[in-house]
Amino acid sequence: MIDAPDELARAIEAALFASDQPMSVEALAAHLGDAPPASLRAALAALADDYAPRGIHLVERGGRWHFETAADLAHILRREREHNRRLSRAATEVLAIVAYHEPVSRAEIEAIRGVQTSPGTLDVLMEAGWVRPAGRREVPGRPVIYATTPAFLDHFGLESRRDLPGIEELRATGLLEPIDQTMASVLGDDDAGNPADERLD
Amino acid sequence: MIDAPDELARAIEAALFASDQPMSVEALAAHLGDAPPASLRAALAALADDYAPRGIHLVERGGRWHFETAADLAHILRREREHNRRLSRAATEVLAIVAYHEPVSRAEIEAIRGVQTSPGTLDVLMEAGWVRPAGRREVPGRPVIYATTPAFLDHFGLESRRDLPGIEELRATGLLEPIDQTMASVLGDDDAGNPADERLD
Amino acid sequence: MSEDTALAAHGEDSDAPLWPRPTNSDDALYLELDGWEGPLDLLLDLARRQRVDLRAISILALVDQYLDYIERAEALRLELAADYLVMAAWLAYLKSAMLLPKEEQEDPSPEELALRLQLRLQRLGAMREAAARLMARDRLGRDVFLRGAPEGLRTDRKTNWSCDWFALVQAYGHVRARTAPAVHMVRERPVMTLETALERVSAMLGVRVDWIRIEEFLPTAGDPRLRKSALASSFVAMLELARLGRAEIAQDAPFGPLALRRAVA
Repeated sequence: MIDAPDELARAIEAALFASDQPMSVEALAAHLGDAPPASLRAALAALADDYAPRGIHLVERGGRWHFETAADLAHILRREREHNRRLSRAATEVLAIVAYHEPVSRAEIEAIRGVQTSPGTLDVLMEAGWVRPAGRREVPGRPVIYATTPAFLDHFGLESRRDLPGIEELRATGLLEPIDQTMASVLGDDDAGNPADERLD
Repeated sequence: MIDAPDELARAIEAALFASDQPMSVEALAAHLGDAPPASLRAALAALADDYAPRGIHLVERGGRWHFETAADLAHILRREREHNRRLSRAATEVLAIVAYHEPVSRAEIEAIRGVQTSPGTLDVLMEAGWVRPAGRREVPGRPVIYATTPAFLDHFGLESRRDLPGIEELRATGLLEPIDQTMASVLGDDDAGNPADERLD
Repeated sequence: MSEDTALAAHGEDSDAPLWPRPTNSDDALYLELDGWEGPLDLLLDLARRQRVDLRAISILALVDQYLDYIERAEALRLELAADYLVMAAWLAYLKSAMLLPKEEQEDPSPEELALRLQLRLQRLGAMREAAARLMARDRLGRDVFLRGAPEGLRTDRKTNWSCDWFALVQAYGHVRARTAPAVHMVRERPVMTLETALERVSAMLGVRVDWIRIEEFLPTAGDPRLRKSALASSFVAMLELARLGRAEIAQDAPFGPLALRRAVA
């Protein structure tokens, strides 16, 4: 049996259940008559624990909360129609690069992949709502740079970009930095510019 | 804390949550790989009990099950956000005319004001709860006539409409002088002050 | 080689497993020529075949494998995109530099170039792995689901109108003041019209033939304001009579006295 949940928890439950989009703590506070955010956060954490063993989970994605079905029940819920649209290999790779390196320009994506990116690839990711233009890099040519969206975190079940699989390890090994920077730290000098890079990028 | 719900209950929870419409026991059974309806019914009843104290209830309507917001939290779905606004000058004039001349039709209000009244003005006064339609005038076109409400008297601290100052009193306070003359007397003689001010303070 | 030309059969349309590459058969390798996403992708795959950590691969062996691959592809008359050949040329240069005695090596050293290539492969490999792990996560709309029919939250704005007693009464005062019928009154003032002046001046001209000063036409008694008006209208009457040729006007000096007499025919 469930202990009688307190009124704030009940109100949060009802609001998040009814909302047709994830809600930030601030949005919840405003909707629930300016409840203090600190007590909201505590109640949210307690509710998430409450639901952890259930078929529905309360999760936080990019600072916004929503209910979703438990992942281990995918087999009874999986819907074919949702499954139809699959990403190309190029698109998944570009998405990973944007997510792990953001913000990143098209040229930087291409430098990592060693191949030109067809114009449609970024479009597909933007159409899916996972990638957005995030301004321009202040270098010659002012290239557009790209970053991931809250919908990306939602879709892949990430609380924040820190939850990207293996990102800490990649950062620690310098693999998320430009080659020259990694080279400099490996070689212990700043010898930049290399025919290999120029040729391949 | 919640007892670890059994797998059938978890599956029911997730299926009903994700479904875009209420589900009958038969539909649920089919969806959950032909679970025996008897055990489904038992699990549904147990789940409904589980949720009874929460902000969300599991309910059966016409043989089909779904989650819904607890009845006592229905107000959360439609929240009113209040904000304060001062009545516009035009609306104040219309309100004053209704108060002094009630019941009056829109045409009569316009005749008294000497300017056209935008259709929204009376709506604002009715939204504020100060003016109400009070039948129709038995003249050609049968126009709606308007009158003030008890809430109007409350808001302005009046026992009755007779508490409003009469025309002679208004004249005595200078409120019936053409505006430019009143202004001139205010601007021209600071020491004397405005007779209207004196009377009203 | 652009990804557009990659064959759908080679993992282009599935996310799990993303890269179903055969690992042993050389024949299979050749058949997959169009499956590579550029030369770096091919190099990475060849490196993976060394079955060691990417940090421990033999660059020299990798270069040989790549060059061998390109050679055999050419022998089979498979069309190779230019960037594969560019990479082959650069790798051939790298290999020859690595085989040179140390003192003859140029700057940057072949070791540095090899390290750089290795880092690039590691970087691409890391992203490839990350993509696979990302795609394998429990994904919204595929593995986990949001509520099917949320009621939706609505926020209605409610306005609390306010107005005070004084504003109300003042507004009524303004309405009444604004719409009270306005009566404009001009104070009565003694005037002599132009017609009267014409009559008076003509009459006096008919009586006398000598010069008459303008003051003599004016009424002697009464309101001084009437005198002012009479002066103005008599002057205009004089001008009118002069214009009609019935009178002559004389003035000796600017601002001097004005005189009038009947015109002599």
